[in-house]
Amino acid sequence: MVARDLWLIPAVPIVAAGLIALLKQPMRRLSAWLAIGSLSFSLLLSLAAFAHVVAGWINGNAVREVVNLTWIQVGVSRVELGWILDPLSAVMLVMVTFVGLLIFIYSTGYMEQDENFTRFFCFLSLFAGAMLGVVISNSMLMLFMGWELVGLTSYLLIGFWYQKPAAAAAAKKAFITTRVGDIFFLLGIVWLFAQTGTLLFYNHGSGSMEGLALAGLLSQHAAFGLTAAGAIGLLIFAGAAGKSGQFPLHVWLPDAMEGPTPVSALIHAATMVAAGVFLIARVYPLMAAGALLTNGSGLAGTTTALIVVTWVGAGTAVFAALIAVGQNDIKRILAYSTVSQLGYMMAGLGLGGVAVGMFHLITHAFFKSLLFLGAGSVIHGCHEEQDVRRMGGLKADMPLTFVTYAIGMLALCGFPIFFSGFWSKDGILEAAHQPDAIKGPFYLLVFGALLTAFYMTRQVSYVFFGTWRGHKPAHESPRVMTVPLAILAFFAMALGLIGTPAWPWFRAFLEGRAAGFDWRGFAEPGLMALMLTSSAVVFLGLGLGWWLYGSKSPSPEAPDVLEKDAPWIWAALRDRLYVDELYGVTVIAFYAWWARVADWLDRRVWGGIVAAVAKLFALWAQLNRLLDVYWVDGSFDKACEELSIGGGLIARAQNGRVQIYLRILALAVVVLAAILIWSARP
Amino acid sequence: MNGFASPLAAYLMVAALLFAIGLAGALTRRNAILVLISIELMLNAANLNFIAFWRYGPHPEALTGMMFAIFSIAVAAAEAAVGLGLIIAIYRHTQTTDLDEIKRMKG
Amino acid sequence: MGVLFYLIAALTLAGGLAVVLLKNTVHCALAVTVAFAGLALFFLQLDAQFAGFAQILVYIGAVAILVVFAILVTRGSTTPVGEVFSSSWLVGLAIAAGVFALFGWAVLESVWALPHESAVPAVTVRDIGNALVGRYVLPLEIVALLLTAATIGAVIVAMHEKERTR
Amino acid sequence: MATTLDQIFILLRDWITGFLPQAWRPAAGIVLGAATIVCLFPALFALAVWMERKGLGRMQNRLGPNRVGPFGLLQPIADGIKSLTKEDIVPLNADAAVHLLAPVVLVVTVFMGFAVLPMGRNMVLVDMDAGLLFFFAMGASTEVAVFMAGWSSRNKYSLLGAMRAVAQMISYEVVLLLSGVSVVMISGSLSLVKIASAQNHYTGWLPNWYIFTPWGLAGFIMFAIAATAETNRSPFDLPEGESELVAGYHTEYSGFKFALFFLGEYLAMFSISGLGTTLFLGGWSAPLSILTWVPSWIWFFAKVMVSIFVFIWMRGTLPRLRQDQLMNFAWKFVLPFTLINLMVTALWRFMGEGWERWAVCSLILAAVFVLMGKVGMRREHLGPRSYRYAE
Repeated sequence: MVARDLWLIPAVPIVAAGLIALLKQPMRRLSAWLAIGSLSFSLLLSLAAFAHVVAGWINGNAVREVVNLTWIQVGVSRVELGWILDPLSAVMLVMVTFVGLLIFIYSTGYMEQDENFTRFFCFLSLFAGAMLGVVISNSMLMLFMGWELVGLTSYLLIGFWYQKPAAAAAAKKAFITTRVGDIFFLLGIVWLFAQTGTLLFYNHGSGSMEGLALAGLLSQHAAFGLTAAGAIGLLIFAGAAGKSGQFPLHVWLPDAMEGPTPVSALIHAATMVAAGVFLIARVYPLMAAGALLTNGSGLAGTTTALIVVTWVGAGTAVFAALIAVGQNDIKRILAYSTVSQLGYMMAGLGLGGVAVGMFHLITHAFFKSLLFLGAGSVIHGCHEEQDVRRMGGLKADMPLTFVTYAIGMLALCGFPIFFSGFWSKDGILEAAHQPDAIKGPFYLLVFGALLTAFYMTRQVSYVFFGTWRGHKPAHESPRVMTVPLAILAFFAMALGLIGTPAWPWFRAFLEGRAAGFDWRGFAEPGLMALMLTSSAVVFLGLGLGWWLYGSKSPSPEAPDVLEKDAPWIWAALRDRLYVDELYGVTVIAFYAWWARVADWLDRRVWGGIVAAVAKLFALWAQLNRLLDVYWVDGSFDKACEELSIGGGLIARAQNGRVQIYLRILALAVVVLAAILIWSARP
Repeated sequence: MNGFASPLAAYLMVAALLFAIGLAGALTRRNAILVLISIELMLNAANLNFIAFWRYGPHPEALTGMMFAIFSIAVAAAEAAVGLGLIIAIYRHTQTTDLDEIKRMKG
Repeated sequence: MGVLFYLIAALTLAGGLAVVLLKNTVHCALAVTVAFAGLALFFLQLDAQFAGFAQILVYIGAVAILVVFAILVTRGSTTPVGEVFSSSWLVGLAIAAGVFALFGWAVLESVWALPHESAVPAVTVRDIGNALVGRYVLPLEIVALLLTAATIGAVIVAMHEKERTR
Repeated sequence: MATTLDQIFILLRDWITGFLPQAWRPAAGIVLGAATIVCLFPALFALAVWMERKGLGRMQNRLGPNRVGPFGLLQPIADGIKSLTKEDIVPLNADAAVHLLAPVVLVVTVFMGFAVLPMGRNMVLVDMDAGLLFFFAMGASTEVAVFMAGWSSRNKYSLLGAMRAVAQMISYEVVLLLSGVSVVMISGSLSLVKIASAQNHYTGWLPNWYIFTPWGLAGFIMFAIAATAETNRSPFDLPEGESELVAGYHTEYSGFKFALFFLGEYLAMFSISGLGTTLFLGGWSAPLSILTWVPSWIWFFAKVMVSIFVFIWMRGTLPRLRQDQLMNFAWKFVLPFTLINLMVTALWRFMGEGWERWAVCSLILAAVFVLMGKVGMRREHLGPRSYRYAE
């Protein structure tokens, strides 16, 4: 049975992390091998699990194997841990381990010069382990543990170059911001536990994600006309929003780009930020409870929770895309695009159910990590230059990077037919276009798609076209970095095939339905039109971008094209729509004030009291001392004198000659024995 | 043919004699090493007693006396090692092993 | 209970006396091996093969040699010129005599209570081994601990200061 | 027929003792056997001396003894006569009594050792329940004799030799004992007769000797090393290192006493080889099941002589160690390895039949061997050595 050994998948990298932590700094090669080896092992296991699930599915029975164990038992309420093997976790496992492995290999090249190589890989494999833990967990608590651990490693890795104040600040920001979400998440967990009495998702009918518990939750009524299910769902969604940077908690993600690029690729593009989406997918039955379909298939969006998810997702998608237009830092652009793509996923979940969102998650994981690694390669080649305006014409210098990057970019824009991004995004749009769905999100998402194409074109033409505007000439990256790019590029294209309307293999797999191939999938009403529209939108974005920025190379100091036409919009976009500033004047200001108050209290009030008490005790101590000196000591000394005199007397007998002692001993024995026997006689 | 009604008594007598001899040696010889040897003799006398009592005791199969003897042999080895080590250490400080000279422990 | 007994007794006691009386330390050491051998023979005569051989192995093979080493290390191998008995040897002798008197008296007093000839106990080495690791396993462990401690202690005590401070 | 040949000595003894009254027979049998041993082994000793001198001669491109008798076969006898007729010199201020006693004690204790060796089916003088222990006890008491010899002859070479000999005997005796213990753990008996007969059965053609097991092999190697050291043979022959101390503890001996020492050394070799044969090489059992018709005692003596030849061979091959090397080797390599071998033996005992225990045990032993060799036996560069009393 595969599920029984599933725990090995997260355990191995964590153990490896522990081992690496014990290594000395110069043992770079060994640490790298440990990390990569452990993750490859996990990858193999994941593939085995995946194969197991697929085999089960092809035989016509949807696999959902759970292994549960009780961790603590207090009275009747039990804190349970457990892991689950179902299509969702299987897919995620493969994705995380595979992308992770590629990124590990890539980092050996990227971090080559860094002297904290071993520490880096320690953190990386710790992260991998924690993430896998999140993926397989069948218990809210276990998931939360992994969740927090992931957050911690993210914090550590963002602040990996803690010498840079920016990095340290970014790390703190990420940690605190996500914490805000996690508080709500924890509340949600506790509430759920209080309501259903179990932490397990699936437990043969008694889990919290299964009919019985859900029915119970629906009957409960919380505030604002929400059912308990809806309220809990919203709380959990707040946590998810924190992790995967949904508005308004997205602010940390762009700053997180201060970390090393592989980290950005692995954690802040492919896996961790997707954890939020995954979480929603995992608790989807809860979110969709009340929509009368708790089996996780699409056509939902009819519960409050899901509506909120949808709107937040769509809003974030557009919002972040807008900001991305105004950025000049290559990684920041990608970061904002990540945020907006996450928005897409959320919207997909909200509108089209698990399959739609998850499909976009998977494809996005591949092409976005591809883009990030490509960006890393570019930065590497341009000697740590990150400003797109100081690059240009790199397609000649770094051909491999250029090709792969272009593929990733097209996939992200959703270029028709050949790229996975198209199919996944199209799925979302299709879901949004359902006749019975609200229309608002749909238009937002389309607009987002346009923006996506636009800013990606802008970035690419800045970076790869035109003439070289940097100082030192660029160079292509080593093989160890380009090969993963190629592999990822392949998948960025190929993955689309499993999600076409003609052959919705992925969706069928997740929803446990049989997958068949027929062309009539395209013939659904309005589908063709929709596809054409989205393609048109994409082409429009590409064209617009090329028209504005294509292959003309302005000097870095020259104002942006948009800036000339609409300065104030540009300013707004460049300054990230002032969200940070907003926080600055509200939240942070409040905290500063409160801190000052607390400080004043400390100094004046509590400090004074403490000082007074201390004085009192000092006085008392003085009193005691006098007592000691003049009363206790005197008598004690006298006694001691007496003792020493007596000791002197006795000591005479001890003349240090062993045999004398022996003799005395023997004599004593004789005498004693004699007395004994004599007294024993009648 | 022997003066004792019981063989055990004979062994006990021999043991007592040996013990006394050892004691005499321990109490009279000057050389620390010889004192140690004499003490070993006393121990052996005790062992003889144990074995004899085991042999003629009511329950030889319980092996009590035998075990006592074996353990005391083992302990005696340790005792000899430590004792000689001490003597050597003492010799290193006061270039002698003559007990009449060694009075460092004088109170 | 025959002439053999008296022979062995004579041997043993002679060895013991030699230990006490001889002047040369090394002779004493050799004499004590004789005494040990005699005791081993006693053990054999008492059908305690194992104990007897253990006695030889430990006392003649180890303790005697150890003593000899100690003697040589402390330059005691030459016959001492001065008095070998302590100044007040009479006292010691008297006390020893007292002890012997006490013991002998006790034995003679209780002869009547002592058992007579009894059958040879059927005890094999296997039984001893089983007892050692069975009923007497705790003492065995403790002895092992003791021996280890003694070894280390002896080494540390006898080690040369230079090495210790180094 | 085969059994008659096999048991011929037993039959002979019974036939002779048959003339005596019933009561005396066991005692008489023992006396007879002892007499046989006392006569037989000196003869073997002569043969071995001849072998050694011839063999060493060959190894050193010499002819070796070739004057007295065919191939100098009678040379030992000539030597014997010479040493008997030689004047017996006792140093002036030697301790006469001890000086005289030393060789006697040596030879006697060594001879005692033979009492428990089974030299053939039913061919043992006394089958003691604790035979192995007895053997070791006797071996231990030879040290006293050596010390007596060295100390009594008031000669610093002798004393040094004796101290070296005793020190090395004590160190290696521990190993000898422990490697024997591993055999005892498996065979479950201290009686050499039982141990020998425990190895006297075959799987197919091959014998189940203890040497053909991982622990047995390791144990035997350690045993062989320790035995070489016990008998002060090269490369452990520091006690009589001619180049350093003239002839060690028997420098001051001459004539018959010296001959006794010489005899003692070879008898020790015989007895220890006999022990090794009994413990590891299956005692008197035949090497192949098809050869069982050959009388058992032939096998025993054949094995003993072979191991004697190996002794000689080693002497012809290996250079002499230095004292500190000797001690380091004993305490830092041989002893720990033997202890680990004990553990492995226990493992073997409790893992039960099957190939796993072979794999596991041999793996552990090999790993430990390599590790210790790498770590423990690294050559340390010592400064100038200093001899001192304990001041």
